[in-house]
Amino acid sequence: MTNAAVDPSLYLPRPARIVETFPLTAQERYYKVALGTPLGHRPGQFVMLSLLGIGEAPISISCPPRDDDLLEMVIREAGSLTRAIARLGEGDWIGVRGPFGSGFDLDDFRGQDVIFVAGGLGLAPLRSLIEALLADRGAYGRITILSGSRTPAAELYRDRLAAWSEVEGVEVIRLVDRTEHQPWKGRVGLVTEPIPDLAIDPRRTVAALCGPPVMYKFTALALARKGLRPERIFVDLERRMRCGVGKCGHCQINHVYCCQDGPVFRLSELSGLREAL
Amino acid sequence: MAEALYASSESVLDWIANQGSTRAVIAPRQGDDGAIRYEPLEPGDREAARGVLALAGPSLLPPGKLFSPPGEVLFTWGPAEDGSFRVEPRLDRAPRLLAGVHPCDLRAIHLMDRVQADGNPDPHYLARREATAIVGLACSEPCSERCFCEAMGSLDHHEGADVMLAAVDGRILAHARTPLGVSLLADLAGEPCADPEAAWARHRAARPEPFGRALPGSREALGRATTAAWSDPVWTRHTEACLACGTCNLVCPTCYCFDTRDEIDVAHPGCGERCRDWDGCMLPGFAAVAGGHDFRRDLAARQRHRVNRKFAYLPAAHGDASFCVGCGRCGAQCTANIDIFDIARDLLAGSPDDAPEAEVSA
Amino acid sequence: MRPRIAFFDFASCEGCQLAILNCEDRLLDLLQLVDIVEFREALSEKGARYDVAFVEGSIHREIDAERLRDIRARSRLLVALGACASTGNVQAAANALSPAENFARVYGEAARNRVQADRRHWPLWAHTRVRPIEEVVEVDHHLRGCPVVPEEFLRFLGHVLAGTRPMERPHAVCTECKAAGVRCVFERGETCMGQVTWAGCRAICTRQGYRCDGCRGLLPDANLAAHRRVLREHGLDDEAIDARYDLFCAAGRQAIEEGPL
Amino acid sequence: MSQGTWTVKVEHVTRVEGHGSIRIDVRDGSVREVELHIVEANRFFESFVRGMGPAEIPWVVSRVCGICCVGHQLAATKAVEAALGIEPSAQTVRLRRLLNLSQFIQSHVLHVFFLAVPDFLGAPSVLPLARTHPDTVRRALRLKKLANDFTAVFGGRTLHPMTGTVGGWRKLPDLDAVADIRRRLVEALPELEAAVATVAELPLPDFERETEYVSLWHPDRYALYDGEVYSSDTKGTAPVSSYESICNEYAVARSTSKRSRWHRDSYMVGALARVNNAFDRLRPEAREVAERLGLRTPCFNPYANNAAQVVEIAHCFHESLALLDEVLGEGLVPEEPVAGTPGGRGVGAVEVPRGILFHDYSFDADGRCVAANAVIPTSQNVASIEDDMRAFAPRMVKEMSREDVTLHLEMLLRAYDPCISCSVHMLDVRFEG
Ligand SMILES: Cc1cc2nc3c(=O)[nH]c(=O)nc-3n(C[C@H](O)[C@H](O)[C@H](O)COP(=O)(O)OP(=O)(O)OC[C@H]3O[C@@H](n4cnc5c(N)ncnc54)[C@H](O)[C@@H]3O)c2cc1C
Ligand code: SF4
Ligand code: SF4
Ligand code: SF4
Repeated sequence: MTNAAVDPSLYLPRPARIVETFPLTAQERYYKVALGTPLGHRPGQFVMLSLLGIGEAPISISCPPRDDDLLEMVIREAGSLTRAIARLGEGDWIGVRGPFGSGFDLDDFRGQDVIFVAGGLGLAPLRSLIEALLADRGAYGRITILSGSRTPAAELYRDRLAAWSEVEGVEVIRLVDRTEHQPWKGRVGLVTEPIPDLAIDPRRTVAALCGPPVMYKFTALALARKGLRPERIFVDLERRMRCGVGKCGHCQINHVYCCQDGPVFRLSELSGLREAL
Repeated sequence: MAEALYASSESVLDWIANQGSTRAVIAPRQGDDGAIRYEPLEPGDREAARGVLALAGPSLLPPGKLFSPPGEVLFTWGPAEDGSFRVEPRLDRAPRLLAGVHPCDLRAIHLMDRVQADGNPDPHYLARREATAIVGLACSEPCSERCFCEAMGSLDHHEGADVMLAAVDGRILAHARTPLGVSLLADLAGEPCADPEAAWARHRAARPEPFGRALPGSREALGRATTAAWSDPVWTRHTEACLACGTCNLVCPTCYCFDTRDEIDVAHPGCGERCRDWDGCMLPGFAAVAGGHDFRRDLAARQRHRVNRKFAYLPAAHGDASFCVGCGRCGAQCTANIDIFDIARDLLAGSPDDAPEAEVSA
Repeated sequence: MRPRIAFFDFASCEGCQLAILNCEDRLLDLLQLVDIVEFREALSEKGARYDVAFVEGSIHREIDAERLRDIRARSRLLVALGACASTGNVQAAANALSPAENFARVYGEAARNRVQADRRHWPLWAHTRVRPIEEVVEVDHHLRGCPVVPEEFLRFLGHVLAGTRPMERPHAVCTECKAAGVRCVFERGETCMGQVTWAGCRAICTRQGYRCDGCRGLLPDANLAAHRRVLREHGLDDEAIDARYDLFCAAGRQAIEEGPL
Repeated sequence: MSQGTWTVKVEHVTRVEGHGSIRIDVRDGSVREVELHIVEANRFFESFVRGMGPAEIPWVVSRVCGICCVGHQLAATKAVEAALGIEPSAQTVRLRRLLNLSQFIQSHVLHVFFLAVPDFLGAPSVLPLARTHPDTVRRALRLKKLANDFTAVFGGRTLHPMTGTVGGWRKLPDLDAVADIRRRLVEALPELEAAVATVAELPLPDFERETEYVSLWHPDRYALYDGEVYSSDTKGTAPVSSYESICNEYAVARSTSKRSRWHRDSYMVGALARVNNAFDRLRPEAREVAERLGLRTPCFNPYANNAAQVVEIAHCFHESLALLDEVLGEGLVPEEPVAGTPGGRGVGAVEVPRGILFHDYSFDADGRCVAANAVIPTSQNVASIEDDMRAFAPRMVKEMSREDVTLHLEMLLRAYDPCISCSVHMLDVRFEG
């Protein structure tokens, strides 16, 4: 038997206190929790969030790396756990394990133009990378953020999108699938639609994608048409996960564990994985 | 202290039964319903220990499942002073002896040891595993008509056992494989065997050939054929009759997927436990995510995933030529008679490149 | 605020309410956590609102359907309590005949005409088909089985107290046979409905030497064609197979095999 | 007190099993009509079990009633066995008797302490009693839990047991669990004493109406599982198979339950009927309890049915202990269920907590059920309940407030422990009115 160091607390959530929470949309809320000790994460990683008695689920870290003990997340009411979390308020306790997963490596983005394609909730994890880049603005080239929502009311992080668009060299393109007669200043259409018209230098551009399962194939295709090679496209995948540490089997994509080897992958790494997209 | 002994069946049974005074002994036993189960033995119950040497047939559930029993508690929680919660892992380190383990199950345990120790080691599996001594029993003949352990390279697997037993010339060879095994043998009445390898050779020579069902190709070829058959109709063919009941996963010694569940105590608000249940990739919803998308809704895609795990994915991730050990349980217990052996044979026989494309939706 | 919960019953044996009363050890603790506002329908309290209404029983008459709609309108969550409410249970087998035929078969035409002529009392006798409550109102959660499993009820309440409800895993009873180490009923030479039946009972029948008859209802994705094949291989003819389905799952089988009504 | 002209309809009487309403109509101070309406929906059991095989029937008709599921299973099993000519083994019969006793204890405890006692203590239900009389409630909960566990040891679970079958047992109880139940019953005897003391203090409404009392009768013991049908009017018995001419069922349109009459317009079944008819066959400990409760037989006060139930709880405790000793003494031997010959008709009867329960099935040569009938204790009691109400109501109206009139009518209905879901299922009956 191998004598790898065994951590008896592998599955144990640590208590964390909600210090701030407010609704972003009808379905999604923003949370800031205090962990007691810094999380020490990379952009694109996730935590396993617990409400003891109800269960546990993977939730992306939405804030860029930070020195304090805070963690920011956006959570959508999707099922039993997330619905219960939505009823919590400031001062309530939740459980956190992690950070888990590969995340993004900032070195891959240094000196590059960056295109972000976020569908719906996909903006939550991408924010951790966007703001990491903005924190060291000079190290990166042009930044283009395509953010697609179902309707104007479903748009996340409206204030932040506005703030980012004020930054030098950052372009934010906001889209909705349909306006449903709500006021809307952005574009109407799928998040992939602006891609053909973007001015892209495929040799010095990288892209980061996150959104619902259907989004990836079309976005990857649109970017490929612009000459972007698969090594330069990063995707953040979602799978069912019960453990976050490569044991429960749910998130397996062929021989790869999404929670360990991902959830961020280079598109080129996925070419051999036939169930990835 | 001898590394290998010859002993009579009776003294082996005495030896096993007497182990009960120092550790719980778990051994195969045939129930009134005919099924064989690994069950705790009363200390000193020599008759009940007979299953260790006497039984044919694979047990209903593989003995390795003992290390992750269904519904096991991972941790408990209770309120903490500051209004948050305290968590306490539940690690089971009670000493045990698992006796009468057949080579296929032994190999499965060996593979699971690797899976559970790789990456993030699973503390619950490893706690039980490390507290367990194993006495294996080499098979003299195939345990059932579904057995294909030789084809899967399990027949002569000994690694993981502390002591291996084998019938040789009407006696039992007891061969220690580990220092713990050597100390266990100190209690066994028998005569020293000077040349255990020669004894093993005689044991092997007395076995039928081929041993169990044979496959028309190596395990490596099977791995390649499985990978190549992505769009082959073989998956659909072997799922038309499938009921998605998950039996093939749950009885397999190398299936270990799980789900978690919280249990609360209404009488003690703020207290509870998180348990884990066996899960399986053939079961509905296994790969479903919020929003309703299921990455493997199609049954054929689930079958492809299961078989690929045995012959391609897990071998690629953890090493070894196959994660199916050839025990035959999944085929025997599937009421639709879907047997991974038949799938393996079809995979090896078919030349997927010529087969008509049948797109299996993911 | 403690959630206000209420129990209502329609055509049933009332065993599911009894199963809950049978949580003796935990009943008093439970009363600290919730307000049980009704344990027997008393419409005198019209207009009362409930956080959770547990509804037992199937719907056989328009007067019952009306009462159920009223309960729905006054409840935040409505839960089908047990097999009668969830699937129509054994009595759904009566749907093989029309209500008129059922009536005539057991009372005779003359009696039927006489009762029908009595305008005051006819609604008591005016049967439609046997309907699971889902056919009449929207149902938020199912507590399945005949009878319900008290642990599932407690688990559900625990979730309600946290403002959510549990997710049901659409697994077959076989998974629980495996976890319990039960030898498959088919290997014993009998036949079983467990493969197409919602798990959650911990395979209590097969553990007790019986087979599963499917009281928790058919799984939504049940492969009935494959199941029929297995039953046929184990000696049941088509008629016997239908009879087996119709023991507890008459309404479910019709829905899966004949499409929605 | 409550003279004048008024009508009250108590809809969906609470704390009874199933749905019933009481209607009282008073004109110028005299009672014009008191009616019991059973409004439960029919479930057509006798219709849809046609076509089923013998083994399915007891399992399915168990679902007629949750609270007497064991009784329905046993009566149906006995009927099926009678039809197929099956003689179950002595071991089988002993286990069935234990199963039946366990359900008697469970049902009587539930009825007396959870459904009836609140009336006597002036509480709307058992829920407030949990606060005002926590000891009484906790004690009753413990007794009920014991009874439930008792049923589960023999039946596999508390409701709709699955271990027994036509001809025998599928799975024998575990002897360690049997011994444990025995131990717990002995330990609970003081609890039982305390419960008796509670009931002894409850005031009984002062009302008597002599009627015909009908129960099973066995030469050697207090008949709960087997015997012939005894009438206090004839002081003689009739065979179970003649049940149709005992029950003489009929129906009225205002009520979905049927009714019965034998030698008079109505008769009473249940605990009081049994205790009246077979007092001397009760276990001595139970007769002592009757003494302490002041229950002297024959007793004509239907409200005393609750006291009779307490007497029977004591009887069932001691009868169970004796049978458990036999089981533990002799052990249990696995036996194949006895097989029979398809075809024929059979009637089976057992006492259930509320009275005699008859089941009757006919099978064709292929073993399929072609006719089914069941006569439920509550439907046998419905006419008697109405007759009691008619007899008592005029006095109530003179002596009590309207609220008390309805309370006492409800209490009377509850005293019978009616099982309305049981009583509603259809069969060939004559309509009157
Ligand atoms: C890496 C990663 C990062 C994520 N980040 C975020 C994030 O930042 N914010 C966020 O809100 N969400 C995020 N999610 C998604 C989130 O994990 C899920 O929404 C969450 O698991 C829902 O948990 P729940 O208990 O509330 O829902 P559940 O009760 O588990 O149900 C959720 C949904 O899952 C489906 N489902 C579950 N089980 C089954 C089954 N057996 N059969 C069929 N369908 C089933 C259903 O569609 C159901 O509606 C992330 C997921 C991953 C993998
Ligand atoms: S896949 Fe089947 S034969 Fe292979 S190890 Fe698993 S259960 Fe045994
Ligand atoms: S007995 Fe029934 S439920 Fe259990 S495994 Fe077999 S088919 Fe499935
Ligand atoms: S095993 Fe089948 S019949 Fe028995 S309780 Fe479970 S679902 Fe119902």
